[in-house]
Amino acid sequence: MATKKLAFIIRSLPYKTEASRLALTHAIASQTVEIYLEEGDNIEPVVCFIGDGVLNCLKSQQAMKHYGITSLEQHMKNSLLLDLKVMICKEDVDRFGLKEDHLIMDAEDVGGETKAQLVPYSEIQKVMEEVDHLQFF
Amino acid sequence: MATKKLAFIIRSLPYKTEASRLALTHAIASQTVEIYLEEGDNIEPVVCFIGDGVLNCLKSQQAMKHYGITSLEQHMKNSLLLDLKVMICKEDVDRFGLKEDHLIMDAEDVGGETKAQLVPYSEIQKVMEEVDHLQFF
Amino acid sequence: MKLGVFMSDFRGGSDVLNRLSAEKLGIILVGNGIYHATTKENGKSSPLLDKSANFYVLSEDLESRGFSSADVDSRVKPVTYSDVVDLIFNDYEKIIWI
Amino acid sequence: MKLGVFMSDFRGGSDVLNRLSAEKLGIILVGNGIYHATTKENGKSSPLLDKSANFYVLSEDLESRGFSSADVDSRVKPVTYSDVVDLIFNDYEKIIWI
Amino acid sequence: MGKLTIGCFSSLVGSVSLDFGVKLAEAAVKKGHEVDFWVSSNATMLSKKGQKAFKDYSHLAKTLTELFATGKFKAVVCEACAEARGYHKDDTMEGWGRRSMDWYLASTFSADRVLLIGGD
Amino acid sequence: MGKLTIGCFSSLVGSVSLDFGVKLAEAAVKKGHEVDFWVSSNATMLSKKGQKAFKDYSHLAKTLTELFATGKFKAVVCEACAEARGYHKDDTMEGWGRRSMDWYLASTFSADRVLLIGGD
Repeated sequence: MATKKLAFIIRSLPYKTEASRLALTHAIASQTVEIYLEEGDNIEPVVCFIGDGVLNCLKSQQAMKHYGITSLEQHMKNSLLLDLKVMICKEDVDRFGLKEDHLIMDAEDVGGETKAQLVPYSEIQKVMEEVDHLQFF
Repeated sequence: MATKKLAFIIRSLPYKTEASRLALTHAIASQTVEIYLEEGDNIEPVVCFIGDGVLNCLKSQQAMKHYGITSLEQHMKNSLLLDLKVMICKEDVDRFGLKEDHLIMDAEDVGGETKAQLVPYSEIQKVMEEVDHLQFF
Repeated sequence: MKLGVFMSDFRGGSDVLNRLSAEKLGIILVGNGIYHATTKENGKSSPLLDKSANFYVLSEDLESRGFSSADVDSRVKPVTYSDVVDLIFNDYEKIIWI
Repeated sequence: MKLGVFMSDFRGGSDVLNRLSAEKLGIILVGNGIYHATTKENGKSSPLLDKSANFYVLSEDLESRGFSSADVDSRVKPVTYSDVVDLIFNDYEKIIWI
Repeated sequence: MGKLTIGCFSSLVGSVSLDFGVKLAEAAVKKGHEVDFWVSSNATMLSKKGQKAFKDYSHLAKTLTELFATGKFKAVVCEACAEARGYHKDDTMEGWGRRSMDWYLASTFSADRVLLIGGD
Repeated sequence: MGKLTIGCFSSLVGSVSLDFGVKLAEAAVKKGHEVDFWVSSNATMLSKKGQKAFKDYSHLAKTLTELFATGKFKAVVCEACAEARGYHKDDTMEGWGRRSMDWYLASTFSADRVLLIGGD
């Protein structure tokens, strides 16, 4: 009976490569991981956006309209809908002159209750220390 | 009866992506392009290394030994063996503290007679102006 | 020469672009290059926009990333794929991708 | 934490790396990251090497790119794949790729 | 009306650079231009038959089929790049040619404009 | 002896990041460790049957076969990533599994070390 924590740290811009998309889809896959594990064991993902990666969190991404692909916005909302822990680095958001209002902070429109957290980098550093395994995307 | 000039400008580091490798293999393919063209017509490639791209030109690349792949060194030598025009930007070579002695300047060991040219950027700018089509790798 | 440059990157390629000179220069921001048109860092616009050139940005790529024309620096003109085709054939003779 | 970082890039990723802090930090230069160990620009070594960390560079990747141990900055220790396995299991608990 | 040769050299399936190439070709053909389209390296897989549509990947097969139908669009994949990836002739999507790299160079000979889309 | 889980997420065929992953796995297995190897996105094609050896591409099939033979190496490819590229079950190289992404997460549960190789 154990829970292993796994951090998905996203530092890449969206769309050029699949990095941020893969981070979210793999984090979401934690929902079905139990079929491979012993009774009571589990994997708990934490998703953090840092550096240029915070630009994945902008609202109104129209990737489906123009390119027929799920937007990172949709993936973020799915993550929140499934109650994943999502953290966004405040220093980087500030650096880009963005406000909370520009960012995907919840998935209320699809019935989600969990909110993303805008946190100082030091909080994300803490996550990195706490988790069992770290992955940078 | 015409000759079209085509520039292959290499600005990428080797091995991380295939960019510089593809530039050279496509430039070399000019040797057999005539089968697709009218009698007397031809394509003349010019290969130029600028920026980080000059690091493709270092001697003693052991990519075959360690990874089983043809090195960029080998591709450069093949280009010279086939008498392709190859230019290397002097300012960038200087910036990296390299000397002509560090660079692949000829293909004498495989019987080639054509030499690479170490030239100021202004010469490469001239090539860009002269050619019919430009391609950056 | 009349040179059209597709700039597809936000963090790389500026060194190469800065050295290019052309009688007529057009820079078309596409892919992650669009952040040059939309995104300030510490209150400063991308230094790329200080270059003497005509700047364009592909609307589809803007909107995919969550921006609209309203977010675009005044030096940059939003264009569609159809406009880009005209730029290629009518305004520039050589075109490169960075 | 004891953090091992594989640095595979020459031009990107330093911003992320600079912010990392760890009780014990190891930086293993691989792929195009090896240029940090070998290549000066305008006479200056890569600023990456000023970080307080243990530096390693993968010999296979050095040699593939035309360098040898003799070209490596004195702060960096050349290692083989076999050494890297030991670093991973014996010296660092968490390992990331940049 | 002119001829545009587009080379997608190392653009990835899953990046939007390949999409850019196809959409630019589509816009050019719509305006009456002719387009030659060359894919090599990691862009090779664009020409693979039987790609399943997923919402996380752009699915360009339909656009390509429409482009082929116009008669103004030719697309060719690098033979060696395909073979190296274990993708053989039988698996090529209808409409595509398989040639060596000199085909691309020859295409630039008669092109009014050439755009090489490189990058990661 | 420990267990190392390596994920190659978007490493390219033709880059050396994939090679790095395989060579690291090889070195770890040689020292008696156990390795789980997961490929998704553009790394998917590493598991395709019938890749032809060219001197311009590293050919990892032989090393993989040897690794499978040790009994200490498991390799699995992302099913959806493969299907999206038109590469189906019959084309999978011997030894490889095809699973969904939760397999990778489950593998990290019992891993002593996890290395995700991302990048372009």
